[in-house]
Amino acid sequence: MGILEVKGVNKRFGGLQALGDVNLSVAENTVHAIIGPNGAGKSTLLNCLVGKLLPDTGSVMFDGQSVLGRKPYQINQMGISRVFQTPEIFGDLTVLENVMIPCFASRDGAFRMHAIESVFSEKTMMDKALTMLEDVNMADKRHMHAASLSRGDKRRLEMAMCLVQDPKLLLLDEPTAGMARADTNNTIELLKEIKSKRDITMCIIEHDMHVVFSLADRITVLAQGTPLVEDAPENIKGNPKVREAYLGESA
Amino acid sequence: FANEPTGSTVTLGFNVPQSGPYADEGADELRAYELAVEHLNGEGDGGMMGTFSSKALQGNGILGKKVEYVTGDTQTKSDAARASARSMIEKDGAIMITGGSSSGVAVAVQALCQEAGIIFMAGLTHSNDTTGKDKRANGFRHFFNSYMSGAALAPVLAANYGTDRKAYHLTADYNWGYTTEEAIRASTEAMGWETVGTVLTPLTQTDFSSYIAPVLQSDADVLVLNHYGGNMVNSLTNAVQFGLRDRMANGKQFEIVVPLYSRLMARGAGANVKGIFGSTNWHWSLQDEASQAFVQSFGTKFGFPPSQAAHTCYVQTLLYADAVERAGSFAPCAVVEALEGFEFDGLGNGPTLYRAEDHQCFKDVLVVRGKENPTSEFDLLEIVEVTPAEQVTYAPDHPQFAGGALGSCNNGA
Amino acid sequence: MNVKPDFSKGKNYAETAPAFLSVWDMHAYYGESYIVQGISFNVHEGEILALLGRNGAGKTSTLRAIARLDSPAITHGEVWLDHQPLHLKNSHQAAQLGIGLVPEDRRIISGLTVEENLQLAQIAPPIGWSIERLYDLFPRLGERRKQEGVTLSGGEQQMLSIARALARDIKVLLLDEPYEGLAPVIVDEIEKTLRLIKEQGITTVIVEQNAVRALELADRSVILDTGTIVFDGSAAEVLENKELREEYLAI
Amino acid sequence: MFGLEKKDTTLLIIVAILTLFAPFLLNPFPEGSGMAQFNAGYPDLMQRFVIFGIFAIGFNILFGLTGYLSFGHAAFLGVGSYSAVWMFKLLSMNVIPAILLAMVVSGLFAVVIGFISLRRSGIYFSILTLAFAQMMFALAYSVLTPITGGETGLQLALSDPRVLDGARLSDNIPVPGLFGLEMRDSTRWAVGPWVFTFNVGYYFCAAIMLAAFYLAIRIFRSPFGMMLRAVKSNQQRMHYTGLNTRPYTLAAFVISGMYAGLAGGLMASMDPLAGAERMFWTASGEVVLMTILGGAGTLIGPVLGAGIIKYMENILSKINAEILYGWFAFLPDGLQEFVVTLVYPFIGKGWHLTLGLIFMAVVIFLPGGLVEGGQRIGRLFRRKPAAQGKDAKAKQPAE
Amino acid sequence: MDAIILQILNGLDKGSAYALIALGLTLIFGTLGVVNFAHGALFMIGAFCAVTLSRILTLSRTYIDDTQTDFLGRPLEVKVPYAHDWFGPETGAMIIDWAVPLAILFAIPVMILIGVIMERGLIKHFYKRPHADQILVTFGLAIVLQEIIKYYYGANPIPTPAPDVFRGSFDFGVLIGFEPNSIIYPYWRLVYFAFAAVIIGAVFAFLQFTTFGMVVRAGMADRETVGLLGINIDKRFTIMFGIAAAVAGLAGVMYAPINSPNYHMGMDFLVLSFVVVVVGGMGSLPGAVLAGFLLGIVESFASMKEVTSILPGINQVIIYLVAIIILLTRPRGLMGRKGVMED
Ligand SMILES: Nc1ncnc2c1ncn2[C@@H]1O[C@H](COP(=O)(O)OP(=O)(O)OP(=O)(O)O)[C@@H](O)[C@H]1O
Ligand SMILES: Nc1ncnc2c1ncn2[C@@H]1O[C@H](COP(=O)(O)OP(=O)(O)OP(=O)(O)O)[C@@H](O)[C@H]1O
Ligand SMILES: [Mg+2]
Ligand SMILES: [Mg+2]
Repeated sequence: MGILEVKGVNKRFGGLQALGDVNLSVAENTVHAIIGPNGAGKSTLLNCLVGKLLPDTGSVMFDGQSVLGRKPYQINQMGISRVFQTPEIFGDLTVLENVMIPCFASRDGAFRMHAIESVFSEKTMMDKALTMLEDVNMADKRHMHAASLSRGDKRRLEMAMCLVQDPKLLLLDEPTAGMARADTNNTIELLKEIKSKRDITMCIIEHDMHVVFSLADRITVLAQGTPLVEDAPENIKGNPKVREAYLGESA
Repeated sequence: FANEPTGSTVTLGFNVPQSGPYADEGADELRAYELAVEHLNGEGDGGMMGTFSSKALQGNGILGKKVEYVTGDTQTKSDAARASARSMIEKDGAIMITGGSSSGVAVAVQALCQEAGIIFMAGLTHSNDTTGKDKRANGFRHFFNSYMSGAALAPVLAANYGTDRKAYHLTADYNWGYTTEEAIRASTEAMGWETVGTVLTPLTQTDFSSYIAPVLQSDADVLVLNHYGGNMVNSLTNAVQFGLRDRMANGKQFEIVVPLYSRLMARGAGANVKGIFGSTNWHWSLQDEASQAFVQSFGTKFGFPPSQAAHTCYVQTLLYADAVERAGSFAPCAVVEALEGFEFDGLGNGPTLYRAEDHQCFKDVLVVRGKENPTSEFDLLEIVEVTPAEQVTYAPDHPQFAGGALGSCNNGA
Repeated sequence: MNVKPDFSKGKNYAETAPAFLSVWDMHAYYGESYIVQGISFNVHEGEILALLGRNGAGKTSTLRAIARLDSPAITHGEVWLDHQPLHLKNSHQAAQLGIGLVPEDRRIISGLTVEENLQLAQIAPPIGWSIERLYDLFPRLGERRKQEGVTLSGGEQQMLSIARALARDIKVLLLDEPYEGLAPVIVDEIEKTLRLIKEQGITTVIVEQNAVRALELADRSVILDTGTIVFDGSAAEVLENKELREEYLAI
Repeated sequence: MFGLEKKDTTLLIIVAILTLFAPFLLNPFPEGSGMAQFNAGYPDLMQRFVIFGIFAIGFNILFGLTGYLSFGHAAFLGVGSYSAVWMFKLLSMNVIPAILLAMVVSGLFAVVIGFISLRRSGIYFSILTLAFAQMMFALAYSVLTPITGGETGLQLALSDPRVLDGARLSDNIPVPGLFGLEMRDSTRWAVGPWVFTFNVGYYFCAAIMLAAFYLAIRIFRSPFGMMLRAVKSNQQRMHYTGLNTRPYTLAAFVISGMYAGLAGGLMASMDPLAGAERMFWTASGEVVLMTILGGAGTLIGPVLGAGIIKYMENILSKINAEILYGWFAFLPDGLQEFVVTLVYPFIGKGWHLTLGLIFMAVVIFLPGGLVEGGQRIGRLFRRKPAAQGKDAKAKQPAE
Repeated sequence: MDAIILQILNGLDKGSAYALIALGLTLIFGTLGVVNFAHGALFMIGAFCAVTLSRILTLSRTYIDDTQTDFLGRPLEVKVPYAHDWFGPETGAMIIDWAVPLAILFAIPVMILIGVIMERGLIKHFYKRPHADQILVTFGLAIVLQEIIKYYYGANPIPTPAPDVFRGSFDFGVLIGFEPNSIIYPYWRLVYFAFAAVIIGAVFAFLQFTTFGMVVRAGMADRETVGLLGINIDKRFTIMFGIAAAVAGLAGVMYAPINSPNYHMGMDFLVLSFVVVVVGGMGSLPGAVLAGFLLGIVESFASMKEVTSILPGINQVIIYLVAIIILLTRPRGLMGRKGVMED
């Protein structure tokens, strides 16, 4: 029994079957990669997990509880964090504040009014955020407005925002797209390190096979909304079906 | 007492609408005030000072002090009017506040003046409440009121339209509307008319078609528009558009009545007012000596005849000045005493009484009709009847004026 | 390497223009932040230039400045395209002169369908490929033509963005990370298309984090670091020069 | 100090000093001089400055932080005023219970209206709040006349019970006070030709305004304030970060509604009449304009904006042609006439025109409002020493 | 029954005014994304175009008539319009009588010019600014425009009648088998309704059958990208603004005979027109028109005596009540597009 159990999930958009009968089981403390051609339904699947979309049929269980019908913030409070395909950050806030907000969310829950305390008196939160920023090499940019970051930096910031919450399940939608190679490598190291330090399960969508094969314990290949194969990385590489539908010659 | 003038001048506060829908009326009131100050200070031709029965005023200011004035904008909002009045009292040291073009403002400012210990001489305010349930010892009204409109209009209506009429009232949904409807209903029903419908219309309404249309289907043969200002202009225009004036109902010609007329409104409604009855406080075509003197001096200075609002405001200023002279003091309580029960003549509208019980003045009321062939843009109304004061006089405890107490005069700190 | 153009001839610069697209000593600011700090390079007609550098090096800013978008604002320097002074134009004029930019965040217009997004590109002259031909190139878009553009999957949006640029008859194609978020097979496809475009004589500037792929495609390469050029030479040179790669590209 | 950052403490102290010495600062011109017209140091206007300051500060907590633009905020001001006047009528002329009731009742209204309106965002939210306020205005003006006084406004009467105040002593309506201190009491102090007025009501309001301002600073700098700014920036991300935005926005809405109610209660305490126009959409629009004019999202901006608008309304509107002639009496006759004709449309009954022009000028030339203007001036001054080559730190100016 | 038909007619007529104003507003507000508080002022200026034209047509020469006196007893100045002198009294009178319809021709260029100047000179700089700034600047502009009109025309309403042939009313009831005089309806209001239908149709056609609408919508969603596609979006925005101003102005011209124009009539309509646009849904022209008619009809029914006697005051609040209900049940109004002004 995995920590995340997706059973028979279907999702249609009008005439389009975006997800058809998806079954997925992610074991605790593993990295599970989902790959597949563009438009296969990978992001849609993640959307169903975080409450952005409600699947037409099927069930999604996390840690023994159903996530369906819960609000996004409730799902996050259960321990699921997500990095989006196009960075979702608080553009008007500084980088540091961007990371502090999730710190508060995981300490205080979905709502708590600290209307009188000063942000600066929250030393532990600030330190936590700063340490996180150092981990992603962005401490020097902590006073910048998040909106004026370059694209790669926005990605890293968003990842920091998710990691600082110490989630049980981290969903990453193309976390290294647009990242410089050096930073991609750093990110791989960072994710590996985090995984070695604490209990965390990750679900990662990536088109960069270098990242996928460096991190993944298991890989599911999704095509046209249905899982094509699920296997260990070594076997995926050689799978002719996957090569044809997705990897092409260059892999 | 508050704001006692110590120097060689005395300051009056003219609080009129300068912005908003009544700005033109306010502008006319200001002209009248300017003229009154001129006359009080002995400039110009003296206007009504010559005809006024009390001869206390000498054209040397008030009690020898030159009259100066400050102006403010009421915006026809009670809050803004009070703010403006307070600034005149607190900043400019005004000893008397006057003006306004609606009952809401008059009542609000009157209450303020009572608290502050300043005399308030109301401008245009027609609601019964001003000298009814909201009366105050420091406030006086020279304008007529809803009850008087009803009392003056009813006999004329009966004479022209008969006593067997079915009336339908459209009433503006606020205090003035309520008191006017009540007054007109009471007096027309006393003549034998029947009221077949009354509908309240929102103050902010601009298109009255959905209120006019049902009149067509009622069995009414008279429509009474208890509206003022823009409301009246629009509802009358709409009523005429719907052909009510060309209509026969119950075998009679359908008629429209507008209880309170002003020249500015008549101008706004244009040709639609022709032949429609209403009442008014004063009109420039009155032929008595006092009115003529006022028209002459106003007309010469500004180039057109004064409105009823201008007349009221002018008279109020003279009355106040005269009362101070007679009392020999600016102290509000002395002024109140001098004005209470004061009888005078020579300010238009014939012999007049400022009644002590409610500070309402009693004088002749005019019933007018929209003129068929106006010769100028100011010549829109013709006087049909000058209703004598006795006919519009009522007991101080008349039910339409019940509640409220005058209290005692306040000299202020 | 860099030939300093002869500006002394004023308007007759056309005769001395060293290249098809010339950027000379360009300085550009976002508000008060000085980002592009004096860049000069030339691109010859029909050439593919790879513009490389780390996150935040100023690649996107350079492309945006060339396309004459409002920010960053060029405060000094000149940009010439086919004898036309671009630095004196605004963005729609530049576009009409033949600049086509595929922006990094794709910029699919919300509220419009896929097809309308393409039609929009063909309103102002000069018109390029027909919409049908674009659908042949990206069959995926043909299938989704009635769908609202912003609901496309990430990769589909990228295709639409490229297709939109080709729908206009452009002289220079500026690609900002075109492979980002695309499945390897599609990247292969696009690479083929870019070669095809090159054959048609369209000049291309490509910004890409996957430097090796870009360099294999490109004729020449320019490497940026903190808003200045640190290398300008042939693509092969970069591939051979290990130091350069390690220092600026971390590969 | 006070648990504030240094920058904010400085700001608070400056504001405190300004309000304390307002009777001097606002009356810079000697009595009787031509410029005395521009003096604003009389009780009514000074009270209005601080009361509308409170209103705008509260509005800014909602709008400046969360970006939710309420177009019906005046409704809470009106509700506060009515509650306060009712308290005067029924219970006591002491202002404390009146103000407390004003805040409680407006808070309750804010809970209900906020709960419903916050289901939508953007313009849809604005229109929902507008609709509620307009309904409240329309009903208060007409059907609810027995409760609200309708057109004339709710006012005190001699016959009111006032159960706590005991037997009526005089034939006049009592005035609101604070344990014997009457709100309208003033002391005048003449220094040469200058006259300064110190009014109890003003200092009472000013003290409350400072408290309200202090609280607003704390909110702005608190994690709660940070969350609100995050709501403005990206609600989606808030949700996926495990935060429920609704309680945050509702809390902000209620707090700002209570600020409005407090302002309404104070208004009634200074002048015990509550008019329905207080709730009309133009009144709601006014506070929006005050906030933007001063600088939305800044601490002091809304107070400045409120000051400007109230100043124009009360001072400019009172200048009439006669006064103009007085001012330009030194000019030769023809020129005097000319100058007066030129200036006349902008003052007195034309004060709205000037107001409109100021609105336009401020947004066009000072995006970010008056505070932005102040910052620019500040920067000008700061740049000079920097240019002299010393290491002047480019510090962010106070908001 | 006849009462209901009558109220439907009323509602349609009221609705056509709302729809027409909202149409212009939604072009600026729903499509260009500018919160234009000066829109009411444009409507008002349209109405004053009618006033101005009738003033121009009645420009008069004056002569002194010694036989009559004015109110001060001086010889009377009599005015004779030049139109009477030039075209003869009969044709002259007719031209003056037709001032309002003629004002349509007069208003179109004037309003387009005002719209274009406004956009080029002011609004242009505000597309990228926050909505709050737009509110402040357009509200300021509205006040300025109002005050200018007030300065020249005064605060009082100015009667501006329709041509004589449209005076009186049409017996609608007879047409559908009711008693004579049970359902009558003023001619001019029927004209207004037809006029509104034509304008609405024309605007729809323009935006539907040309790519103009699509480009403007795209430009609003993302100006920068549209510019990258070689499209001069500024020019189109200007045109759009000109059209919107003209629509607002024409609505005003035709409205002048229904209610005498005054300088604050724009503000009276402003809030209502925003409500209509938002209830219709941001960015949707059909939505705005539908909402205009819907609210017009609802308002008419709520004003019936039968209704107000059960629910006193309902006529005061009905529009807002319906607006709240619609916005709560339909998140983006009747037909709103996603993402337009939702944040
Ligand atoms: N709201 C929507 N309405 C209609 N179709 C949609 C919607 N959202 C997604 N789709 C379609 O569903 C399919 C799956 O999309 P999804 O975003 O899950 O793909 P993906 O696997 O993440 O692809 P990529 O790798 O390119 O990001 C796509 O073809 C997309 O066009
Ligand atoms: N709108 C902006 N305002 C201020 N600074 C900005 C803005 N956009 C980008 N910058 C800054 O400009 C620098 C260069 O950014 P640019 O986007 O050009 O980098 P890039 O080379 O494209 O990086 P990436 O590979 O991450 O996309 C960065 O430091 C970034 O923070
Ligand atoms: Mg995806
Ligand atoms: Mg980039």
